[in-house]
Amino acid sequence: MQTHAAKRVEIIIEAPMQGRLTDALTRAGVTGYTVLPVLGGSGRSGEWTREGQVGRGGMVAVVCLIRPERLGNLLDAAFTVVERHIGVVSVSDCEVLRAERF
Amino acid sequence: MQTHAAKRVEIIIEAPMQGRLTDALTRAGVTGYTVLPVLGGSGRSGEWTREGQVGRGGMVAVVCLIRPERLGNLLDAAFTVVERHIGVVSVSDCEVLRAERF
Amino acid sequence: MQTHAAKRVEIIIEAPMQGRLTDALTRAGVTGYTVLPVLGGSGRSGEWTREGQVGRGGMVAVVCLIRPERLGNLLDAAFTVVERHIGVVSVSDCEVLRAERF
Amino acid sequence: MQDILSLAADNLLSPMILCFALGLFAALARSELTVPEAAAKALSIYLLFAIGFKGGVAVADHGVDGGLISALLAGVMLSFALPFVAFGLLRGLTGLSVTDAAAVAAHYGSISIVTFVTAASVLTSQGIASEGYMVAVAAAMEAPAIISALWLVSRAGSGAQRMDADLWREILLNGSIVLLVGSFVIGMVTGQDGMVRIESFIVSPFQGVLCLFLLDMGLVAGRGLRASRGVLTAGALVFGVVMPLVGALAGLAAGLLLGLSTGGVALMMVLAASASYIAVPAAMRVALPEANPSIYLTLSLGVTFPFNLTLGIPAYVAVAQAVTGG
Amino acid sequence: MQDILSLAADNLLSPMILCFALGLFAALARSELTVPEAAAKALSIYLLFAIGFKGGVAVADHGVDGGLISALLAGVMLSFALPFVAFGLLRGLTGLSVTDAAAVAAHYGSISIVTFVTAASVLTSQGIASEGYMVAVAAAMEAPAIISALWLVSRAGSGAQRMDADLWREILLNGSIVLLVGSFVIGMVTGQDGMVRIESFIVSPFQGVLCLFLLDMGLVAGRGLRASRGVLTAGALVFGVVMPLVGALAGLAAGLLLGLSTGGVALMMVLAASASYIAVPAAMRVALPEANPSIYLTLSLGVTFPFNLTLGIPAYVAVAQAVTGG
Amino acid sequence: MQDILSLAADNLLSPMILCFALGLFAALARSELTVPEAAAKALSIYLLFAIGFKGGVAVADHGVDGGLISALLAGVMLSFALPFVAFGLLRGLTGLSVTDAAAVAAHYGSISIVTFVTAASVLTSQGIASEGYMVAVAAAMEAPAIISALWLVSRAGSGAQRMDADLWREILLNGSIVLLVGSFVIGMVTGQDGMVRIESFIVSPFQGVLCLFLLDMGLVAGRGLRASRGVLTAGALVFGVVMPLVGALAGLAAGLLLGLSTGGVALMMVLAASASYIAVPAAMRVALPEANPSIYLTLSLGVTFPFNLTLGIPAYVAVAQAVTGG
Ligand SMILES: Nc1ncnc2c1ncn2[C@@H]1O[C@H](COP(=O)(O)O)[C@@H](O)[C@H]1O
Ligand SMILES: Nc1ncnc2c1ncn2[C@@H]1O[C@H](COP(=O)(O)O)[C@@H](O)[C@H]1O
Ligand SMILES: Nc1ncnc2c1ncn2[C@@H]1O[C@H](COP(=O)(O)O)[C@@H](O)[C@H]1O
Ligand code: NA
Ligand code: NA
Ligand code: NA
Repeated sequence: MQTHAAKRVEIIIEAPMQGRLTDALTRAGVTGYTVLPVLGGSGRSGEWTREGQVGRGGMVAVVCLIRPERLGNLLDAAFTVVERHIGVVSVSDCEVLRAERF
Repeated sequence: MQTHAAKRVEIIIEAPMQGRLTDALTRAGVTGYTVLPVLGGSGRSGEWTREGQVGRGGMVAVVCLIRPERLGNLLDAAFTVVERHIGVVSVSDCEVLRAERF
Repeated sequence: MQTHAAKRVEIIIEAPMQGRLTDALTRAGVTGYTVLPVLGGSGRSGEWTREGQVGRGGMVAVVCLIRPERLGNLLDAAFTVVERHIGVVSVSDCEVLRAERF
Repeated sequence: MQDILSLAADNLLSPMILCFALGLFAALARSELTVPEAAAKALSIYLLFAIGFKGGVAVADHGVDGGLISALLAGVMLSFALPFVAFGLLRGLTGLSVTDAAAVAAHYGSISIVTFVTAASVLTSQGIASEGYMVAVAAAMEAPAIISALWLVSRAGSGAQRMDADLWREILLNGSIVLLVGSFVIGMVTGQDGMVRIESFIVSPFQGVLCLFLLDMGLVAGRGLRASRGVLTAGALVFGVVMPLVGALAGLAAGLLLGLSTGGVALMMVLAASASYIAVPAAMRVALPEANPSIYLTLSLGVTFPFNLTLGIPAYVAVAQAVTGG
Repeated sequence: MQDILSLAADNLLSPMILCFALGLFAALARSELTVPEAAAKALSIYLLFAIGFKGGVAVADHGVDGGLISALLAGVMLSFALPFVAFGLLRGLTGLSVTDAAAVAAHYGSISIVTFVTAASVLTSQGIASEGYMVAVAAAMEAPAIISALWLVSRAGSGAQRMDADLWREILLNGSIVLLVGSFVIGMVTGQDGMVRIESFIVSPFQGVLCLFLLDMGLVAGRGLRASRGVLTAGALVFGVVMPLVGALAGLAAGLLLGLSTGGVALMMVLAASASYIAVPAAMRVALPEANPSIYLTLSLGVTFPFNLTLGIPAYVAVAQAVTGG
Repeated sequence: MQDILSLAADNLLSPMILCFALGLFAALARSELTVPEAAAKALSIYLLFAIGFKGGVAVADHGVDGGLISALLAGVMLSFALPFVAFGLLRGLTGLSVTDAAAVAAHYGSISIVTFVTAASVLTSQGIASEGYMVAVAAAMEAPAIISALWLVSRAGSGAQRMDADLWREILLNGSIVLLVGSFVIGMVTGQDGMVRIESFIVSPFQGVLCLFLLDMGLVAGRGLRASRGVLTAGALVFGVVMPLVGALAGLAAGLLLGLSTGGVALMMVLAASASYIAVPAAMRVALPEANPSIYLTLSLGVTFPFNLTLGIPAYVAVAQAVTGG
């Protein structure tokens, strides 16, 4: 099966910022992303859990597969949104099927 | 701690296809997988979100850790299911504890 | 954008063990982690799904980004908790933004 | 005519329809108001259970006459036949591909249980009786249309349809069919004894629950419309309001042939006029993945569902009353 | 006997049991009907709150007599003792390892609150009174059995049990104990005044909510049975119906010794006869991870729970009536 | 005084407050009792819909007098003004940074709809009437405080505020405002006709649903308190109980100036005294990300909310009665 080198970027960010992040990604030329729910976590700003929350709090994980040459753009875009906010960004190498989709 | 080289395959696929995918994986000799919920996403077929949906729509992420030598089989199996469908497949290198489990 | 080498550890574990795992991680000097919900899966102990469950069953995925030099500690800590339990641990290389956070 | 208008006004100003409108407005204005998926599913389980159970109790009260069987048969035949009409209309009115047109056609042969539930509650509030077994007819009409659509595609040679045994099981045992038929049978078996026990759960709060559910349907429909701006051509829009009228006429004919009561005729019209947006879309994703989901979802949920809810139901009820003299 | 049979038939044809059967059928037929996890948890919170509150109000009405304390003690003792009986039976009837047998035994010493709730609602619908504090007895019986099971394992030297302080807290403050005891106390404190305020929430719709909850229990039990075909030997199956009968006898003896009312005796039988499938499984995953969850879940949820629900409860009620002359 | 105390005791021993206390206890004792997020959101949708609808029906019954407009204006002005008072108090009482103090101040200018709902249900159960349009006032008071807070920050030059068009839309069309105003309008349009249809859904079970919701609020507040031990200084704690009293006085003045009924004055006091923990926190995360969420959430949800719920509401009601002679 033919695979193609790509990057997998995972951004864990506060839910109220999700729309701003995905808008910024789209502007940076990202063609797709997937949003996963997050149950809870811990970091410099303490521990939290989603259970019983009523508001639009909590965090989400945004996963984005892209061609390696677009990584710089994506990270710049993500950074402007995440910069002043709680959240983490990680990047790993991967291979994708059907490269024409990215 | 002793670790062993493995592959992490992540398949994002339409929920109605989940059973067909995991059946195909099992037939291809995969011994385990984990299904994660997906809140929403965007791709060539547009943007979508899970909120308020009533039917069995949306997507799921299937994560599968396998021995490197089984990757070809797994991708072939996954591809036959995903081929005509919305979805993405990515593969990355990883290390696992307790290799006897895979 | 400046990135820094790190490790991404993903631990899929039974929900009743989640607190014990994150406590052990914290004791091992881990500064952050994120917990993702799991819908279902399959492994040596069979297939299961979260739907309709009433108790605190099921599994969760704990994702942890750390500096490479702390990996050994983390795996030791995770292993003592996971050892006798259902679950899988995988590690992959990644790059993170804002290294001062880890 | 006067009557139809005042009935329509009554319907349009009911809390249910206004809740749907609120949801539509909120979604189109991009408010972040959302009903959690789990809550929406729980509400739909409640509605299906309540409507099925009540239908079963009604049948237990009045006894099963031959009408049940013939109504089931008529429903199945309508569901088989309507996709052909829809397909013809679509090929005439729009430039949709065979696959897309067939997928849309499957939705219009099948039914929308929420439209049915809303119509049933309009009938109740106007004191118009209907056959309890219409619930079973609704269940029977969910699936046959899918077969017609797949046959249309295979005849055109475009895309192998994939009707494996798994898909059959998924379609015939999909959640809403099982729940509707199951609770219908439970209602039939337990009759008034069972009803007394759970009446204050499934009867009194019913319309209120329906309000919240329609709020969510409005949100989902509005989000769908927003996401798929420009997907529908003018021809497709026309289809979205003409097809329910064609379906309603077919339902009217069937209802009169069967000799149903006024309420029964109205419900048969509603079933034939409504389009699925739960069971059929899932089946299409499996069997006709090449068909574009935005098209069929937007048409059925964004155009036909609101049309039936607001103008269709009062019109069908009024016509049924006029024709049956009820 | 005549009476028992007609009571059993009545029970089997109640909407609740039929809903359970529907769920079971849907899961075994692999329908994709599911109740969302969040909805199932919300329903169980409702049921626990309602049953606890009603028990508390009943105690407030009748005053706390000495019966409360002695019934609590009896419940705790039963919960401690029954695992030993279960363990002995299992070692005789099945080839289960010490660890697996002990884990199963813990479930049968503990209780199933849904079985209790169903029995309470059967009593209510038959107009049989019972002590309000039986709810507190139910809560008290959840945990002790776990200790007996761990002691059985440690005695056999197979696998160090891990009863750390955290686990103690988790067991004693598990969600259902806290909610049951908490709402019991709230009911006791607010009495009829509080009841008037929330009656139309916790009393009238109760049986209807129970229907939907049992539908989900049927789905969960059915999926469990399907996933673990072949896990249970014939001996284990026998245990799954014999053990509740043994438990019920022990509960009968305790109820008579305590001088409980007819309803109280029946509920004591139900508690002793039922097996946990929420609190104990979670505790076992932590304390006895080597025990196979398929075995204990399938037995308690797939065999004993349906048995109690369908045949057990009417039998226990009938016996309690015969023996107390109530 | 005697009256206030007995009213407070009555309130403290109501099922609602006891449920809140139970949740608080469970969370502080680290019980794993939790209400699923989806269920909590569904309950809040129910409460918002019911309170909005009932307010609208009340207005439909009594006609819209000029009072609606002036009360809306007064509410908006209070929401604008209170953050300045809160900011001043915070800078005096605590060492919070400008950003943190401004963020907290925004919460206290805005309102807590659950506090409002609880107060409304206390009034109902005491037979004290209030203006139906107070629901609209509540909606109008949600957002203005945010603007004052951002102005405070920008004036101090610390941190550029980011009020882009998106944020405006999110704040003004946030879920609870849309639902509250929407259901208020629906209630106004459908009036008693609509009420009759859904009364047994939104009126009778209301207090029971509120109990479960407050149980969850107790859990969330307790978890918050536990997670942020040591975050609050003594000065901040003092602020958390003094500020609601200051707010209540301002609300009292406004209510009297407007010539509201006894219930209306009490509700105006409650609105001014309460602090937001849904809409404002989300806005602050976007607009003032540097502000520490533990501080504002712990103060508003962990200190002021319980204070208002237990002692505040009965006190405000009693004062309103004394002052208006109602
Ligand atoms: N090292 C980490 N690994 C994984 N997730 C993290 C890590 N640090 C922070 N997070 C996630 O990001 C959220 C905010 O982190 P922080 O900004 O450090 O408070 C946490 O609640 C976690 O969900
Ligand atoms: N580049 C990508 N990175 C991450 N997820 C993607 C990407 N492209 C598509 N997806 C996911 O796959 C779904 C279907 O994609 P598509 O088939 O391109 O419409 C989207 O809704 C996303 O959830
Ligand atoms: N190879 C695998 N890849 C991904 N997830 C796995 C794998 N094996 C096991 N799991 C997950 O871990 C759970 C328990 O596995 P096991 O201990 O093998 O029964 C499964 O239900 C899956 O969710
Ligand atoms: Na139709
Ligand atoms: Na027992
Ligand atoms: Na305020």
